[in-house]
Amino acid sequence: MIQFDHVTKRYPERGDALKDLSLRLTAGEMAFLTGHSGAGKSTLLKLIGLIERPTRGQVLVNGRNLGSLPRRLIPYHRREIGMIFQDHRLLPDRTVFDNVALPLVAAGMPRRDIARRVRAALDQVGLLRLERARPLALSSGEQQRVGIARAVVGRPPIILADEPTGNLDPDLSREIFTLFERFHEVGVSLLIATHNLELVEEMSYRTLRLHAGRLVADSGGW
Amino acid sequence: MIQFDHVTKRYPERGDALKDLSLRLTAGEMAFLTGHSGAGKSTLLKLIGLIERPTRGQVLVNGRNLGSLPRRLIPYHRREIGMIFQDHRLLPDRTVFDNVALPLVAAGMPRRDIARRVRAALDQVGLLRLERARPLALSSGEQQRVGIARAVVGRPPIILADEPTGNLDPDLSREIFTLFERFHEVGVSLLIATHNLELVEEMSYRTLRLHAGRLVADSGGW
Amino acid sequence: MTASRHRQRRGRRPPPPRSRPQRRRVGLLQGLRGWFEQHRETAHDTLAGLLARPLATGMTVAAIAIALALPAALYLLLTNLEQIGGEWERSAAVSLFLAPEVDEARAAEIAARLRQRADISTVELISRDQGLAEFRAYSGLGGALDQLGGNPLPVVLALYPSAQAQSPAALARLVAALEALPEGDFARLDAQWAQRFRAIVQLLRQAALLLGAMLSLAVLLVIGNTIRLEIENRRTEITIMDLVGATGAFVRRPFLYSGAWYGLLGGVLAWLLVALAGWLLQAPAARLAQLYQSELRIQGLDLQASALLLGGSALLGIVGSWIAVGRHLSQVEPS
Amino acid sequence: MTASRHRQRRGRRPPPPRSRPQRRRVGLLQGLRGWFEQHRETAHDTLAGLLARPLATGMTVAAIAIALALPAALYLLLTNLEQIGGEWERSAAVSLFLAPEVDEARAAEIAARLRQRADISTVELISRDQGLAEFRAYSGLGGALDQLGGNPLPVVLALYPSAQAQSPAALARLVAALEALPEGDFARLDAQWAQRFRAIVQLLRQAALLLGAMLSLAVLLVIGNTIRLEIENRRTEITIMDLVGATGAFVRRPFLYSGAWYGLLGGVLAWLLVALAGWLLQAPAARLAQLYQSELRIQGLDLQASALLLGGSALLGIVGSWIAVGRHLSQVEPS
Ligand SMILES: Nc1ncnc2c1ncn2[C@@H]1O[C@H](COP(=O)(O)OP(=O)(O)OP(=O)(O)O)[C@@H](O)[C@H]1O
Ligand SMILES: Nc1ncnc2c1ncn2[C@@H]1O[C@H](COP(=O)(O)OP(=O)(O)OP(=O)(O)O)[C@@H](O)[C@H]1O
Ligand SMILES: [Mg+2]
Ligand SMILES: [Mg+2]
Repeated sequence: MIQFDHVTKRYPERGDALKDLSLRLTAGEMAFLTGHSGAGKSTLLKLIGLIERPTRGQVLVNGRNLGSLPRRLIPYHRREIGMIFQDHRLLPDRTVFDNVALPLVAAGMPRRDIARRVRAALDQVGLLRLERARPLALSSGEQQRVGIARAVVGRPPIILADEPTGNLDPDLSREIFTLFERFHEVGVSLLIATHNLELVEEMSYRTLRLHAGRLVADSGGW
Repeated sequence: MIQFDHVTKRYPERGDALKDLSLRLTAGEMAFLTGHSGAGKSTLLKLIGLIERPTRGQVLVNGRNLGSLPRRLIPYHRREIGMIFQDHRLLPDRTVFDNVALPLVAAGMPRRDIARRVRAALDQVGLLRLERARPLALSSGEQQRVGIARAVVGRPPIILADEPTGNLDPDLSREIFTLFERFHEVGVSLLIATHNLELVEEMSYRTLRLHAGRLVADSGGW
Repeated sequence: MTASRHRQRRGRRPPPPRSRPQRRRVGLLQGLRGWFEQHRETAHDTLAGLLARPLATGMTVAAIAIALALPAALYLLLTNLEQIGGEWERSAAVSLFLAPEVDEARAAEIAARLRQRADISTVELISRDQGLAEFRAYSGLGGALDQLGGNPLPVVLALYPSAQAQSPAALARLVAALEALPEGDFARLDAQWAQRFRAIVQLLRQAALLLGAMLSLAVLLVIGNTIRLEIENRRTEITIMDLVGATGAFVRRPFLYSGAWYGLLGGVLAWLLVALAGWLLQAPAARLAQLYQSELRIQGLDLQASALLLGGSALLGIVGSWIAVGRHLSQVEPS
Repeated sequence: MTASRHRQRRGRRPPPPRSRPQRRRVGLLQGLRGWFEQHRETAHDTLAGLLARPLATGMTVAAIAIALALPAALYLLLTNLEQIGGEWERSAAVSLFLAPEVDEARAAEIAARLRQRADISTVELISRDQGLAEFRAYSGLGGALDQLGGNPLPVVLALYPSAQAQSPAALARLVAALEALPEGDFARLDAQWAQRFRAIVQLLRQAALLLGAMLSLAVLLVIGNTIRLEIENRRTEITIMDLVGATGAFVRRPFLYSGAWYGLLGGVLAWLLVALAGWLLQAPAARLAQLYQSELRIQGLDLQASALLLGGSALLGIVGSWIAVGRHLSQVEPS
């Protein structure tokens, strides 16, 4: 499903964020990505979502080589990935409903079908009562959950989560991780970058550990 | 130092974020603020920094009533408070150095003295090597630490931290909390909103717990 | 947090690996309906968005309107000046003094023949008596002429060149042709004023060309600038839409509609400004017309010019946004 | 992460409670130096910031420049038109036909006397012979006049009214005064062209006033709009500066400098555009001047007008930013 072949990502001014990294996640797999601040977790996720391109090496998603994906097909690639961003990335002047609906609207789904899907997603993160609010009027944890709802609303086969519980209390973090587990159960592939080692250990899924751009530990895989 | 007298903060569209809250922190005290997502932690800190005003009740800081502080004195009030924001609030088109220097520049400090202070603050959060980088080229944890450096660079008598370690790995989180402890040792008052209950318990300082806008537990104080 | 909705999804299996992403995940009919809905909604939402900030929108629209109104007003001014010019050049006649022996009946024949010429629009016959009266009035030499004991003046034909024959060269050719007539004595060109007027109009036209060029640039700059800043303002929005899988067309659409609305609103306001200006200039124009006993009226924008103004302004808005969006879209591509 | 720096701070005690925040935490001299440094730095940084985005800055500056250049060009056009007008009205002379018995010596005396009048600028004496020659040329009636066996024409004085006496009423008074002279026979006013010219100039002046009003509005709108959008773009920046304890003056400062730079750069470009326009119109103006044998030259902006243009544009920029910043600053106050 997701495969990295000797991938290096170099930021000209700052050196290598990822160094000669190879890994493979099978379809329907759920894995955690850990590592110190600046280890390269976000960079790895960005390469999968084609938000950045590797300096060297290849990234394959769903068997297709992202390096040779024509530009006009990038949006269709992104629609297959539900991404949760570390900085939420919500539109401040749209309501929670509109923010969550965005991927569906962008995909051209008729308004009628959208409402049902959006409400289902908001219900899953416990924010149904806030659908009319604007992001700036939400607490950070609430914003983070809106971001999660937006990532899952399109029912993508892949979910990438970048520190999805950084602003959530322990109980809520556990609920979100349980939610991810349920997605895993229905066959969605998940890669979750997190600092919440406690929950990671508790849930015992495959765990990848990055250190300064290198994969230094991999609890599963082959 | 910081005193809340029956403070209520109501957001017209959303109801009370804080309900009839009274508390008192003495000068030089260090305290944690916990509570579920949306409990009102950020709102409480915003009231101290005069980013919001209470709907009812009084907030006193340093013995002065914020409700009667003339508008033109608000900047001088804010200079006495080092605030770490949950969403970092960095200027994307300025370097890390310039971001950290901002409070000093705003206070009219000559450029020469600024450089020394800024480097000292960056050193404290381990980012001295990144002073020329721009926030967008930083990992979230690095951005968070820039925000911490900016809050402490002006050597304010009060530091308010809103989830300062949400994007940091456990080791770095511990280091940051140790840094706060050192500020506490030299007489700075600190109020730290956090979800990191593990570290809170470990450090055994006064802990205030909010639930739905009410103070439901207070481990210290009187 | 409930799982009730979630259960519906149980059992769904991930799609098999594909070498390219699917272009559509919704049915064709559904997709088409969505597409129309999106356009209608975007058109509506962008207009509502503009009207929700009346001050900001008003400022932008006013700037665009003024930039558009000025070339339109200039076009009107030139049209009207040419009309005045036409009236004015008409008074620049050629006087053909016929030979003394030609009588008035013969002169009328010559006049009829001359009227056939392409370079002559009107011929007026000034009889000997009329000429004497005019001469008397002109020179005040009534007494001296009376001593002549008769009318020594010839018949004169006042000729008004047609519109195509107004240039100095054409007039000179006309004068030569007239003097070559056997019945003609000599032709006098009352051309000084025509020349002066032509020089003035030329100066104005050159000034107008310069102004027109600058103003067209200003229109482009104002619209382009507005949309550019607008887009910079909404850069976050564009980036986020990009990240959730919006196509370039989808991202561009609201900006194109905004641009079209700005342009169209600016065009409408410009049309009103021009109409107002025309109305305000009606009085002095009428005064001018009186001096010519002519029917000169300031003409407003005709249907064609109005359509051009409105359509062109909307188009300018779209083009301006297109360029601006294009530049910014390329900035959120992966590097 | 080292604590070495930190140790210097050990032992610092928090300041005692105060009822108001201290206004200065740095010494006076240090503060003053900081203040000057800040201004110099802000002026430098804002200019550098503008020049770092040459395309965007260029577009804004060009829009401002065009908006500024048009009123300036209009001012020039009116100045020059008035000059032309002056030249032109000079050719609208009054011809005073003296009584037949007045000879040329006497006529010269009268001319000298008339030159004293305030409403007359020039007097030209047209002798009998000159008159005859002119008459011959005008009417082509040489033969007829020769039959008279003598020159029946009187001496004529061509009078050019002074600048203050150009109005129809003043001219009518002048004519009446001249006809009242015992030596005068009658006076003829060659006034039709003067009237027409005045009507045209009036039309243009009214059009110019309208254009001027619209253009001044356009200047304000373009600058205001640009700074407004600029500030909306930097709203995050303003909010953050506010949050770290920047005063209103500090937050406003870079915008005011930006505004001043935009205005000033726009003013300089406008000055160049006007100079260019003047230069391009030199040729047709010279052609026009030739027709009058006059010294008419298109005049550029003089020192005073230039200073007004540059100073005014910088000021407009500052005022525009001030208003825009003021509106936005109030939005980040606590509620
Ligand atoms: N656009 C960029 N330009 C230059 N350097 C970058 C850029 N983005 C990231 N980096 C650098 O690459 C390294 C890895 O960053 P990344 O965001 O992947 O870290 P991370 O593992 O997500 O850290 P965190 O846990 O703090 O979010 C960091 O040192 C960061 O400063
Ligand atoms: N500007 C606002 N307008 C309306 N409601 C608001 C606003 N800011 C916060 N709220 C609401 O007030 C409540 C408390 O918010 P606050 O940000 O204080 O929570 P918090 O304890 O910081 O939560 P978190 O841990 O998620 O950051 C939330 O329900 C939030 O939605
Ligand atoms: Mg990261
Ligand atoms: Mg919060």
